[in-house]
Amino acid sequence: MKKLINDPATVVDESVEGFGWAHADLVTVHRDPLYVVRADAPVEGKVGLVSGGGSGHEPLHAGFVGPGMLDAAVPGAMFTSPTPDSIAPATLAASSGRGVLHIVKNYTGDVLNFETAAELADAEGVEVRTVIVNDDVAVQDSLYTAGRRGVAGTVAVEKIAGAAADRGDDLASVASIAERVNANVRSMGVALSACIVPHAGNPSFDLTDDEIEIGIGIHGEPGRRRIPMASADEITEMLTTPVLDDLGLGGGEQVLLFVNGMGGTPLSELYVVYRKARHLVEARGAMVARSLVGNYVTSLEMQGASVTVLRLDAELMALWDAPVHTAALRW
Amino acid sequence: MKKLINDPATVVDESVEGFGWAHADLVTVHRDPLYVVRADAPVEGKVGLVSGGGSGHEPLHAGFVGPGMLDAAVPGAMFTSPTPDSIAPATLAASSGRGVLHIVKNYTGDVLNFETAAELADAEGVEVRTVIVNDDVAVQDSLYTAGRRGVAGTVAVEKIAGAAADRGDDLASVASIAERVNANVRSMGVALSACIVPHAGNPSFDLTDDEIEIGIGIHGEPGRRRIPMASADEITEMLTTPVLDDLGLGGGEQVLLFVNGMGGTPLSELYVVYRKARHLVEARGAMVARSLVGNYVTSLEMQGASVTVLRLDAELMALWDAPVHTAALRW
Amino acid sequence: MALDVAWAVRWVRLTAGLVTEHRAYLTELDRQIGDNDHGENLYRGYTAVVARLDALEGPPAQVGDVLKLVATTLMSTVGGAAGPLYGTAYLRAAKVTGLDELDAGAVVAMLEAGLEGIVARGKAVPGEKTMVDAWSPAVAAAQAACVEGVDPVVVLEAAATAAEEGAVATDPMVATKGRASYLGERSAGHRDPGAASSALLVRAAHTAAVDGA
Amino acid sequence: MALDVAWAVRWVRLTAGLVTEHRAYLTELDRQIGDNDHGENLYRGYTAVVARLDALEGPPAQVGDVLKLVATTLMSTVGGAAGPLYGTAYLRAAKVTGLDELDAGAVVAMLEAGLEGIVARGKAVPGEKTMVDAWSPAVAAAQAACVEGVDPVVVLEAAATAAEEGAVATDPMVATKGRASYLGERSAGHRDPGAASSALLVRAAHTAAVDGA
Ligand SMILES: Nc1ncnc2c1ncn2[C@@H]1O[C@H](COP(=O)(O)OP(=O)(O)O)[C@@H](O)[C@H]1O
Ligand SMILES: Nc1ncnc2c1ncn2[C@@H]1O[C@H](COP(=O)(O)OP(=O)(O)O)[C@@H](O)[C@H]1O
Ligand SMILES: [Mg+2]
Ligand SMILES: [Mg+2]
Ligand SMILES: [Mg+2]
Ligand SMILES: [Mg+2]
Repeated sequence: MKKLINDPATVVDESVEGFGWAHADLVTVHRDPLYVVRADAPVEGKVGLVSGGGSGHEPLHAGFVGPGMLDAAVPGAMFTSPTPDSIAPATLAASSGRGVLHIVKNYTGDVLNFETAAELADAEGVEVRTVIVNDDVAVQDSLYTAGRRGVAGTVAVEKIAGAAADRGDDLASVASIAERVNANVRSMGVALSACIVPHAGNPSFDLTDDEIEIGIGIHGEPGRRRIPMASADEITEMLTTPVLDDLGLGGGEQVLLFVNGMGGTPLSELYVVYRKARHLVEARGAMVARSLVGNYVTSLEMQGASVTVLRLDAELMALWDAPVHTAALRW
Repeated sequence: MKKLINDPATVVDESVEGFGWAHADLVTVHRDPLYVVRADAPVEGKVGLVSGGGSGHEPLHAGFVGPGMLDAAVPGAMFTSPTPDSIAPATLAASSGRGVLHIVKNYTGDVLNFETAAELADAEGVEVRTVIVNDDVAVQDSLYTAGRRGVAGTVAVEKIAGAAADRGDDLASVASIAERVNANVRSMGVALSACIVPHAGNPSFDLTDDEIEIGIGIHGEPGRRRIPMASADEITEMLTTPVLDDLGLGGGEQVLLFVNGMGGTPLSELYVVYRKARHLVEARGAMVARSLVGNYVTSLEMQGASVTVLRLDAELMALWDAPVHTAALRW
Repeated sequence: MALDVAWAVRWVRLTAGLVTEHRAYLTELDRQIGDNDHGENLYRGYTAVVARLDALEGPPAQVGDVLKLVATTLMSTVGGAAGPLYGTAYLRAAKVTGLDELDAGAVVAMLEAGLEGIVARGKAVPGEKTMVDAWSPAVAAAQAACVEGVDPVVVLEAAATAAEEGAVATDPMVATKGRASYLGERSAGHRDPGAASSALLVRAAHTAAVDGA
Repeated sequence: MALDVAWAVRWVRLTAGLVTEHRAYLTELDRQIGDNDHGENLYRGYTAVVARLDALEGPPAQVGDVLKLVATTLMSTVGGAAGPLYGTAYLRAAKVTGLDELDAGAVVAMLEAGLEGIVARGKAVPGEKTMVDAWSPAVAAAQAACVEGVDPVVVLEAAATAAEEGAVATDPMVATKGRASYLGERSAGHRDPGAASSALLVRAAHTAAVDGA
């Protein structure tokens, strides 16, 4: 394992410290407990947006703190949900009195820790609503699982909910917009290689040179099935078809097409995937109205990508288009 | 070799096609010969800016086409300079009559091909000036080499020259601003792993599990020397110190500090490098006035990073801050 | 013998020792069907627990005080799924152990409360390939061993053995809770990391009692 | 015998064949001290050359026409350093071969022009570990072999052998031009890919002449 780190035990702290210095115009980094908050938080008159989760998915979530998106992000240890004692203070820091929305990816650890944090914040008089993001169609039969995982669709939830909060929506409305995004977004991912968690030092799963994992999550978990290596177009079809089917996408609809890199795949390849995914969306008579291509929800240096499709209506499109100014997303 | 591609022979075309669709609001992709040009090119009354080079460095250069930066980008085959018959038409497409600046990274192939293209454009009545970017301090003794390479500093040259063109500078002035950036920017990089060029299918150089290459370029060339794996802080020092020395950076000066990822290194690690590099800049009494951290000039999926420092004066800072709207850089 | 606050401190320190010793093993189990961090998470947590125990001015008064310290420390340092689950287990166990000494009945009550805490947070039932599959047989065995006048060591011995067997029994299970559930059928053939760490925890309680006898 | 346009076409096709055959070898040489693409670049270029030759309505009139087609095709398809360098070599060679047939003297003039083109673009002198180190001895050998009435095949044989020796002689050199120069001392101990491909190119000229004899 070769990594540009000093010590697995300090990598998250040092990285977030560096992040804070590089983006001091946007964010303030609070140490002990560790969280990242808008430099101008709390923003008066606005519902606060807080997200968080294990580190290793950068730029998620700290890279999305700023006007038009999150008010605070709570980074946990690598691939490990943060604890209530950091989430709760971040929640308080994001609160200007109109309540706070927790945006939580659906993993047992994240759900439980945010749950406790919400109780703690509530005890301090801050009203908290929670939206659980669960866009990963790779997890089928949610009756027999911990439920669908939250993956790249989280970016859309954070962006659009952020825009809703920005225009002055109250907590219930922001939560319901976030739920609407979640209900209309689906993702599925592939890994060509595993990632290496710094403290573990070994690949999170073993893949031979001619195998890939279809239906991976973003924590180095193995995927749903292992198949022989295939072409970009074939792989893209394996990701996109379940996404479109599950979404029940029909002709004439408008979508955001988001091809997300897992960290170790070159941008040029993500555009090859985008090209085919776009073909597939258009083959259903739907229209790609907005696009996003890049490394936004990563698994350290994992090679791979995911395809996310969000069904857009006029309001969601306007909120997606609304100004955003964060380290990783800006327009 | 596992890559999200269909065929090494078509990967560049397909990737650029996907790029064009994803960013149709910003760019038009011209096929055969292949180049990417601003959707609204040529922009009346503005000096045109054209860059290009081998593919595999994405988002460089196509990701920097748009208002405030490049007018056209010419992608060559993977790691191979484009040919004059694509550069020349791109130059004509970028020309609105006030001349065109070629921004060329200093590699024999790029220099020669752009040279011929400039002659061809000249024959069509388009005045061309050329700035050769050569910021890589890893190449010493330029008497005994093809000269310093152009690496991550290219982003600063393109951004700032783009802003100068945008404010209406004439060709000579834009060229001289570009030269000034080049004269004040230095970079040095490290590779933790080699990249794999699709057509070759094997790593561009061999590194054992406990070796790294210091002073690498961006084409999978081996570096200047091979050393045992070290900590992020030690490596960052090996990169930053030569950069600062060569720049002759003194106390009280203001700089842009740019930590660039080679493609396969997680963003979290780039911030760890940024943190240490910033310490080192500040230890000289200089001030980090602007920062950029991310994958901007990559070598496919290579793991590694480079540190770039640009000495800023008030004008360069204002030009850096000027609005830019491209796929990869936007503010 | 009865189990006093010194036993509780020994128990917690022994658990920390076992977690440290098995850190890589637990992480490797989690690599197979999870996200490669369970041993690391617990190591971080119990290291903090030991540090807080060491930093105490005077010794805690009662068993429950020790368990409460563990609960709050794990909750604030472990994260992931295991943090809140173990945290709640210790918290509930602490509530029923505000005592100077635990007899066999109190030991059973403590284990029952721990299991209740895990189920209250995680909603898992036995057979879902989680830590519940270690805790649930441990509680049942403790209840069965708890006859009139029995030494609490005997109860803990029964519980520890049952927890270990319960952990082994997770091997063939297909996970339907936690991260391993995403693997579906592929989760079979691997031991659940949380069940394995739970077995260490209960065994430490027994060893601490034997050591003090 | 004298060398006519049919020879020129044979030469170019033979070169394309050798490049295809040695594509991986040339790329591997470039991997050692360059950027892992030289064989690929030339393969792309000569494949295009053959395609354009195949697409011609009638055969080209003169040797120079063939070489000009090669020049423009390589310039527009190879890219990198080799594209403009070889392109210019062929372009200059084309200029002095607007002839129906080449005698020994014309062969020498053609090789001289090619070398001049490479030097004009690349500014390398012998000993810098570039294709010049194959071309330069080839030209010298051709000049030496070019005595009154000699068969051009003899001149090409001398040139080809010298080019091959020149390529081998790049092995110990430390590069001071091209991408390999970035390696400094580490470039020694490897053959220059451009010198190796140049040797193939000159050998193809000779073989094409022998084949037509
Ligand atoms: N719903 C649940 N109920 C009980 N135990 C659970 C549940 N979900 C997960 N676990 C336990 O947590 C363990 C994983 O802990 P850990 O690896 O520390 O957390 P994470 O899965 O967040 O990385 C599993 O092995 C399992 O025993
Ligand atoms: N300045 C130069 N003069 C002559 N030949 C050169 C020069 N620079 C490079 N070359 C030749 O070009 C070869 C590399 O070609 P190629 O790999 O196709 O281009 P690139 O280096 O752009 O990838 C080198 O092996 C060398 O022989
Ligand atoms: Mg975890
Ligand atoms: Mg090249
Ligand atoms: Mg885990
Ligand atoms: Mg090369």
